[in-house]
Order: sequence, then C-alpha cells, then structure tokens
Amino acid sequence: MKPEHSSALVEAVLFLENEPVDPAVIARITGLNRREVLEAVEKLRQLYAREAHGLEIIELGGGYVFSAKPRLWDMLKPHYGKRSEEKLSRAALETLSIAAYSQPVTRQEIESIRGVSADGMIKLLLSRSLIKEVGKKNAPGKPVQYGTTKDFLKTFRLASIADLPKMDELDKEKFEGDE
Amino acid sequence: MKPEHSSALVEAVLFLENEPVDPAVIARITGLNRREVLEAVEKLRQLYAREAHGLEIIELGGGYVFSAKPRLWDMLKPHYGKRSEEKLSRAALETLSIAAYSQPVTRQEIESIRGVSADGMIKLLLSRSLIKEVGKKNAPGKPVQYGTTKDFLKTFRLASIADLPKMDELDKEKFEGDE
Amino acid sequence: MAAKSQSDKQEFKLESFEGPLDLLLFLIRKSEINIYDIPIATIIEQYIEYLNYSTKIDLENITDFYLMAATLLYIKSRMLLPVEVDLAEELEDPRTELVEKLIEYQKFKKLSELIEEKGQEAEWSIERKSAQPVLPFQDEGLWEQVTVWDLLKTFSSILSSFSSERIIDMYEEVTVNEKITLIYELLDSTGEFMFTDLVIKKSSIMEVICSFLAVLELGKSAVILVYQNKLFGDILIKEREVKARDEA
Repeated sequence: MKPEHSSALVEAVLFLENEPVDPAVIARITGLNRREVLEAVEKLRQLYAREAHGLEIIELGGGYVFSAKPRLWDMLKPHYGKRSEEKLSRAALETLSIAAYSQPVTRQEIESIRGVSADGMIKLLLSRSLIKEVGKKNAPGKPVQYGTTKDFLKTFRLASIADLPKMDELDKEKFEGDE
Repeated sequence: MKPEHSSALVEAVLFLENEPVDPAVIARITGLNRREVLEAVEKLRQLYAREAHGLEIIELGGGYVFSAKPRLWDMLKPHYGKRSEEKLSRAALETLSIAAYSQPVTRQEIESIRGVSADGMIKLLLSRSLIKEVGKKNAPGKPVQYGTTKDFLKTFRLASIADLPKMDELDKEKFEGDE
Repeated sequence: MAAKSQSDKQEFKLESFEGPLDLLLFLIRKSEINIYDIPIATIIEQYIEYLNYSTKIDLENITDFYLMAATLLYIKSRMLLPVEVDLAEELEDPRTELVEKLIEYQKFKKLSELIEEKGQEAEWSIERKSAQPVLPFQDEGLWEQVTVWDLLKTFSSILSSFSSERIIDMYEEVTVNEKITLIYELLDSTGEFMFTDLVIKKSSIMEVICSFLAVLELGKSAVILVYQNKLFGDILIKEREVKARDEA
C-alpha cells in the first residue's frame, strides 16, 4: 500500500475509535503490518505538528489516540472540560488499581496483567503524583518498582494504605447494594 | 487571533463533537466570529485535501463534521460500517421528493400531484423525522404545510436543501420543456 | 392491441404502480405514444383491462384508480362530442388538464429517482465510536470522582479476566508486599515507628507474620534499621538513610 494511503487509513481508524488503540489493533483493522502502522503514525505526527492543526496523536496506555493540543485546553475547557471529568479512562484506572493492590509492582508486571504496554499510563500516573518509584526489584535488570503516594491516599481519602478495601468487602458491598 | 490558531481551535471542536456542528455553535464555543469560523473551515479543508489524510470535513444539514474519506470506506466498512436499517418504499420516496422539491407543500397538493391519498405516507415521513410541519397555508381551511427536516439532510447526506440533486438539462427538457 | 397486451400484463401487477398516474404513464410509455396527443380510446381500453385484471388484488388506493378511469371516460366522451369550430377561439383540448398532471407527476417521479440514488449513496455510513475524550485536560477534579471502590472493582475485574500462572489471591487478608508498603508509608510520615504499628489487626497471626517478613525484607535490602532493646520487646524501626545522615 502507498504510504499516503496507509497514513490516511490509520488516521481514519484513530478518529473512528476515539479511544487509545494499540498498534496491533490498528494493524488488524487496517491490514497493515506493525512497521507500516508505526510509520503511518509518525507521518501523521509530522502533519499534525503544523500550527494550523489543533490535534495531535498522543500515546496513552500503549495505544494511540487523537487529542486536542495542550495549548488549546484553556479555551476548550469551559465547554468540554466537564465531560472529560465524568469518567477517567479505563486504562488509567486499571493501571492505578494494579499499582495500588499489587504494590510494589514493576512496569513489566503491570503489562503482564493488562496485556498492553503500560509506559504511557505509568508516566501519566507519575506526573499526577499518584504513584512513585519505591525501589528496585531484586531481579535481572533491577526493574523499578512502583507504589502509591501520599497524594494517592489523599485523593482517595484513605488514612493509610491499610485502609484499601479488600475483595471480601466488595462482596459485602455488593450484597448491601442489592438491597 | 492568528489564522493558524483559529483553524487549530475549530479543528479541535470538530473532533470533540460527534455530530455536525453549526458555524454559529462553533463561533460560540471558540469565541471566533462567523467569518473566522468559515475561513478556518476552509483552511482545514485545504489541509485535509492531502492524500495522506483520511479525514475530511463535510457539511451536513448546515453543520460541519469530520468524516472518513469515501475512498477508504470499503476498507473501513467491515469494522465501522452501518447500514441504515429501513429503506423507504417508492411511494414514500415520491411523497418525500414532492415535499423536498416543492416545500412548503400541503397534503392536498401532494395528493393532487401523486393522484392518490397521501395521509399514510405523510404520517410515515413525520414519524421518521424526514418531514415536519413548517406552517399553514393562507388558504381556506388553513391547511398545514410540510417541509423537510435536518434529519432529512443528514439521511441523504446533503449540506443544505440547495444541494438536492437536480435534473440534468436533457431531463429538464423532457419533463419541464413546455413550461 | 388488447390481444397483444395479454402476455405483457402478466408481468405487471397493479400493485407495482404507485397510483393511477403511474399506471397511465406506464401505458403511454409502453405504447410509445406522444404524451401531448394521447389516443384516449386506446389508452382507456388498456387502462381498464389492467384494472379488471387486478381487481382480485386487495388494493388500498383502488378507488383512486377507478376515479381515473372515470376521468378518462369523461375525456373520451368530451372528445366524441361535436365541437363547433370557431377559428377565432383557441380550441381547448379536454386532455390538457390530464396531460399537465401527467407531466408534473412524471417530473416528481424522476426527482424521486434522484433522491433514491442519493439515498443509496448514503445507505452506508461509517460510524464513529462514541467515547469520552481521553484525559484531554489535566484537571484536579478528574480523580476525585473515583472512589477506592472503583479501584477495587477495576482490580477485581482485571483479575477475573487474568489467566496466568501468576495468581494473586485477593482473599488473602494480608500480604508481605502490603506491609512493605505500609513501612514505607510510616517511614515517610514519622521516620520511625514500632513494630506493633505495623500490625493493624492484632488478632491476626498472618498480619504478624507478614509484618515480620516485611521488616526482614527491608532490613536485608538496607532500607531500614531495626532496634530491639529487650527480648520479646517491641521493635523500633528507623529509616536507614536518616540514621546514616545523622552520623555524618
């Protein structure tokens, strides 16, 4: 396939999906191979770098997604800010719950649980001070381990990490919720 | 505001919306004036005309919306294609075309053109939101006049009522030649 | 003519016509006659023949078809009447009104075909999945609406779909890792604390074991220093770096 054609196709897929899409998923939908997908994303990034464009392709939770450029956020916030607050992206929530319940946990461990790259999500959570590096795993390569922060406790109104609810409490809440 | 900035802003708005957006609404959200909005859309259209882009801005029912370029449809269909569930009967299409090309039009006028009762067809088209009451005719009995809706434009992918398909010259001669 | 159309009519049912005008147009086109000079006698013959043929079919608009038949007969009778030829006055053709109607109807029939074509083009649409914009705005309020229960539910749903040799037993009441986390937290907030602070549920033997293993683990990796001033007494835990700095 011609390069222009593949970037056009990837652009359409990113637009239609409207959520972070894994390169592997893009490849499956478009019939391109992984290298072609990555090249197409690169090509699109160059095109969208122009000042006249208000969108950019960001990597989030191992997937690509179109997003409004940060310099426009202030102007878009009054109208679109609320909607985004309604729900946190699923990828972010999943990553955070793994970090909270399995800490200390390495990137590789998170990825093996979620089945997708966790780079973007870990960066996001680090930047929001919800997780931090807490040590290195005693394993080949000494991978960094992540755990939750004080800000995490504050955000979730927990006195201590020991207050995180347990699975059996979830069952209890479920029963109570059903009544 | 710099032209690049306004096109970027309009692009972000069109991306965040899922439905066609009126220039007036874009103006309200972005704080641009109408002329600036139209110029921004024009600028974006030029940018998206490049072959490497898979999206285009189309006008639907008086609003602008991003849409995948038609040449990609065959490839996107298996994943994102949706067939409109109901097809209109010939009788309904005839009634609709009278309502579209001669609007505003009363039931009696439709009946006199088609030579059959139009009650059922009008009800059907009203229930499908393809036509609506647009006024009353200044004639005995003040009969209701019907016209087409925004949904009609959207369903038939028309930018405005001015975009209704026209008869070519040959047909015109054949059908209207005497007038 | 009637005999010839015998075979044709089998192919066309009255119900395939949208109305009397539609049928008339069909007959005119089939006979290749000039719409401005319709041989009423011939057409009326065919028209009624179709009508008779299809009376067996239950038809909603059948009265409209018969009304047209009556109109045709009326026109025919008007044409049979002798007219006084007055050259000064233009002769009005009794067919005029019908022809105008036919032409008007034919126009809209053509237009409805155009609309239909347009509709076919639009028959398929490519649907965009509707989803919330993903974190486009860094907003403080973003996380506040999420509760710990959301976290737990999310984690439990991840686990339920997680099939691997690595099994995390969520029903385990406490883990060593959890105690390690708690140690970091306590070091962070107070700098030093007692071993008993680590044991939240005093009655749980697992709590004690996990806390103890956590202390051993962090002691081994030189994160903490451990003091015990008497046998079986409480254990004081201090951050190692703090101690190291004090000495320097």
